[in-house]
Amino acid sequence: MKPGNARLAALAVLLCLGAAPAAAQDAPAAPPAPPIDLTAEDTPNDRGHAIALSWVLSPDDDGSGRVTGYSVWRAEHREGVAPADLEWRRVGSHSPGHLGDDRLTHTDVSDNIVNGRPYLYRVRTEGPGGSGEILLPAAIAARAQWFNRARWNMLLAVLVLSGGIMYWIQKAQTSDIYLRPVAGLKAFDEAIGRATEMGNPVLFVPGIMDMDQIETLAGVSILGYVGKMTARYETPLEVPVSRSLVMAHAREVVKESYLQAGRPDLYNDDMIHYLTDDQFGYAAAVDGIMLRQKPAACFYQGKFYAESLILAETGNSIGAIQIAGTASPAQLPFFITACDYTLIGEEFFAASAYLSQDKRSIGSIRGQDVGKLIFMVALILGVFLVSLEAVGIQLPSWLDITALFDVSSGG
Amino acid sequence: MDLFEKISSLDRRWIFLVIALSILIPLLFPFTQPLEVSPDVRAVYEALAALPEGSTVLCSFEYGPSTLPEVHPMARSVMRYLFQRDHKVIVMALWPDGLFMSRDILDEIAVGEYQAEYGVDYINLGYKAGNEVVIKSIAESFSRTYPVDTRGQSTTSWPIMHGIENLANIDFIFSLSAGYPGTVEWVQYAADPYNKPMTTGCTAVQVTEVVPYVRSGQCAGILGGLAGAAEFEVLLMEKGWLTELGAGNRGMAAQSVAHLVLVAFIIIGNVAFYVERRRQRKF
Amino acid sequence: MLLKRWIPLFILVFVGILTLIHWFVPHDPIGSLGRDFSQFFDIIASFAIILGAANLLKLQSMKISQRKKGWPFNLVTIIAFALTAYVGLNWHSYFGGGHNYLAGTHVNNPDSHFFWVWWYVFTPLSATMYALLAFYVASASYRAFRARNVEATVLLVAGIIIMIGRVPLGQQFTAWLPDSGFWSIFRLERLSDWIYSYPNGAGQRAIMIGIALGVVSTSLRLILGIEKSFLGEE
Amino acid sequence: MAETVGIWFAAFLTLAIFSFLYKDNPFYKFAEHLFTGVSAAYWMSVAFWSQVHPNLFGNIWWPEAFVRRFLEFTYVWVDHVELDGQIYAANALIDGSLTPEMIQRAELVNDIRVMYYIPLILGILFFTRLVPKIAYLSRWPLAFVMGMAAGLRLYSFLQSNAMEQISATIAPLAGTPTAAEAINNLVVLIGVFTGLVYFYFSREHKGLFGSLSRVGVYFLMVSFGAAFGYTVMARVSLLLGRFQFLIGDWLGTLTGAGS
Repeated sequence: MKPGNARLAALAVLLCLGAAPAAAQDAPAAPPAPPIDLTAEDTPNDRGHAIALSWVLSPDDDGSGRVTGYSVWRAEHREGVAPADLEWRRVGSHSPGHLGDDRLTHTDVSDNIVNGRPYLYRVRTEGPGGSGEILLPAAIAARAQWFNRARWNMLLAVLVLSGGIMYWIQKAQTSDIYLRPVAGLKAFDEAIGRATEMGNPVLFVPGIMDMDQIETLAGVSILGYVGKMTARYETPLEVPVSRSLVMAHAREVVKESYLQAGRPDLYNDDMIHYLTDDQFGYAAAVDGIMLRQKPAACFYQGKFYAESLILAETGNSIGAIQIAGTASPAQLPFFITACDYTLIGEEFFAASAYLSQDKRSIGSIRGQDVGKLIFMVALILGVFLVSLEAVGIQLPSWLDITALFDVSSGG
Repeated sequence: MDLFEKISSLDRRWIFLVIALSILIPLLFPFTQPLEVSPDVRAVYEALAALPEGSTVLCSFEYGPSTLPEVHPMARSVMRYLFQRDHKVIVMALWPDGLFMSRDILDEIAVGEYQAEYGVDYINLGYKAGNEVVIKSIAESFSRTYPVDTRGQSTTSWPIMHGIENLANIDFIFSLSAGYPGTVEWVQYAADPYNKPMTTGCTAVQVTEVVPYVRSGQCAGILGGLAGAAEFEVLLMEKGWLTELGAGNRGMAAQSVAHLVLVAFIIIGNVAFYVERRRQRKF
Repeated sequence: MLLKRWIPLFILVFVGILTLIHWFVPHDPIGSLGRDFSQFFDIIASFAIILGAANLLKLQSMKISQRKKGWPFNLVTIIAFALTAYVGLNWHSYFGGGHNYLAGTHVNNPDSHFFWVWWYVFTPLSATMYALLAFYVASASYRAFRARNVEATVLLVAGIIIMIGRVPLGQQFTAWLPDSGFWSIFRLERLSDWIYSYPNGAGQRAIMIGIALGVVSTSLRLILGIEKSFLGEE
Repeated sequence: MAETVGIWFAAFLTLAIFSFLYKDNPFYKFAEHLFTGVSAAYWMSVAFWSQVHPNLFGNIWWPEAFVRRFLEFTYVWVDHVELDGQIYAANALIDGSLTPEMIQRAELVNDIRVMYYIPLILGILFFTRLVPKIAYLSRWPLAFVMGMAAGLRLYSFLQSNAMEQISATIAPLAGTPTAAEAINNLVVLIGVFTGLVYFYFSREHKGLFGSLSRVGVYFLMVSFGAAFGYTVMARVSLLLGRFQFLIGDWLGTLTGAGS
């Protein structure tokens, strides 16, 4: 119902009341008719403890104001006890239906619903004239499911993609895989080389987020490579971080890099130091480090938010070579404009494999490409099929490719 | 050094100065200009207008003082609209500072303008740490996620929460957001899995992140940045829900001038770049 | 070796697989693992902050004791930390009296000292740092928005159309075009909306899909125990 | 008084940070170092009160006497109170409906969740970093966190970033209500497809493949330009907010207007 209509309806009710005040006082409004056809079922694909109810609107629920809403009541069913004698609890309410609704639904989720026990429900129409109720004809029990069927296509996607990637990880150990050049990655050596020539430090920022983000993990992997280079060239490395867990992780990784490069003597825990968890507090402090230590190369590899441009512009003003890499789509434009090189999205995730030249990691990139290929084919095929449907050609249901990618119902 | 070389290698501090002035001057001497309401802003309004009066709307505040100039004007307009249409408003925050933002707005609009009754017309559940986990957990139960509200009273004791067990009982979600966690998490963990209609007012930066969800219909429209706020004010005024334009439109004057100054800078820079390059070719 | 390498590797693989499975198994206790684990993460990360703070204080005091250049500023950090930590952890720290001193509520109470620090020190600092961006977008775009090559030109044109088309004053430039019909699509506000919705949306989507594949592959490398440089000693 | 001092101090800090735009100077250095200290302690306190105190301490076992003795500290841990056969909500401990004498007699029920000893142990293991000999034990919590991140993000990114985006891109190119819609759908399809070609790593970008990849790059550039243009607006708004503070709140106190 449009808001205007509702207001009109309310006005009409008021007018009627005004026209017949005596009648309204003498005969109180009749209680609204109860809802019709109350059904209940266990909600599928959940941990139980939930029942989905559905009923047809009360005939009086027509916007006239006689129904102000519905209340939902639950009681545990006991054999041989009349429904009226059960212990009823009000467990929910529902606003009146709108014009055009044929059924209303209400899901009762509560840990008080014990899985496997039978419950009865009743739904009441509430109104100024009283209430009318309907009882669920048969008891219902909630159950937990072991598999969420609505997620079948996600399971398929996980299996296909993981399968593809794992296949190529295996295969890569015996075969060579071509990887196209990525401009930003070639610049890593150049940047560290320049810092070495100038005798200035290399600054590495692994993003501002914590270890629960894959971007941070990818950034620290790249740091592992940068650490190897700075160890080899004996260039000072400066890694300010904004999360303690990242500090701990980065120390393990960089220590290992220095060990592998044969220069554990150059490693020092204080190269990787914590500043603050705060986004802008961190940016302010890193700006200070940049201006006072004048790093010749700045790496920003990880998950970034608005501080990206603060860092990159300050880095630019001191004339450092800057290489950024992130999967934060919103920050890519700033890195692109302010940095010399930027690893975009997927390139950033591929970087550690590119840099380490580890065969299995390279295989996983080939696996990603297989995923892309599947997606590309699906796109073309899908668009073709839905276009056929749109012009009125009936297709068999197994050709419905949109169902394959419809993950919105999966919850 | 001739003029073009100078322009090309202009000290950035000159740019800083001009930008500061181009915002400061219109702020001191404001003016208003006509606005065209974009379809995305209209979609937000239509989604809200489709709600029957007295619906329960969940408003989540995920922004802080630094993004206040952008999001606060939207929050004000939305609240005004919701209270005029007698919706019940449940307010929460996934950002700690979001709580102060929501308090500020509720004091100004709910208490100041509409004399709405706490616990009946609206409730402020406050901030809860845990990002998207909080969303998942209100999907199961409000009272367990928020045992007490910001007044320190048991949440279930307020009339507004009667019958509101969890997300399933909410009719609409409005996310006011400036980053993570924010609109994207609300789409992913609430609107999507539970099939709830929702819309968003977010900072202009976030728009890029959110727009794919708007295009795919997972989020109904979007108010993006100060411009979105200003357009929404204009639209609400057109429809008779507001009597005067608010902070969104006031800020737009400074915004407009700053934008044009910036574009002028870019054009001058390009002209200088072009002239220089042509010269280099001659030699 | 067992404690150093195999147990952490086992934890990594086991937790990884369990977390992945929880998406498909709603049954207790697996179904709620995702939520529990995220909560565990937050708790562990909160613990870890103490270690980070200790590291911060250690480095600052080192600079002070060595009288490094600008050491008085390091003293500022230490004092600021100590004072804020005091009013943050002591839940009795209020202006005036008459408060119920419930632990933890001072964090959100406008009368507490902690709130004062948040509102008058923390907020202006962070909002102003953030506001610096207004200047930096200007200098970055002035420098980078040059029509050097085709790519840069595409970036420049798209950027300028959006910049102008999004503000009312800019929309005046094409206000003379008709309001409907073919030519109306060239009105700046329409054009910027279109660019924003379609070509930009498509570009974003491609980036997002790529990122998803990158995340899947990186996560798998972790779960399969391929990327484990933090365990060292290869 | 506290408010006036606060506004002046806030204004000073605002100007100190802005001064960085001219060049590095002692005022900025002061503000920066202050910021680091304040914000580190700020987040530490917030993390303690929002995570460790309610979620960890509230789920593990404590001696009854301790809980009863420090009610103001432990009130959030108690799930409910039982007294004389009656059940009170936990906040009865603090809202005055129970007298101290009653609280002493009452049974305080708090649910202990065994699971929460996991983060407690992992959190404590993290501190072994301070003892070099057993520092490697801190890898355990790291391993836990990484495993969790992998399992959690693999699924959620695949769902929201890939499947849903593909699903949204599959739209008809014919039979749409308007021709414009078909054209828009085509633009999006081309953009997504060529964008994916650009990200293809294991094949040389030459010939047709190279041309497609170039088209993809143009789409990416449009999206970067558009996103940049969009953001400019937001950034200007931020500055607007700060100027409003300086003019309204701070200069307001100078002229006596206040705020």
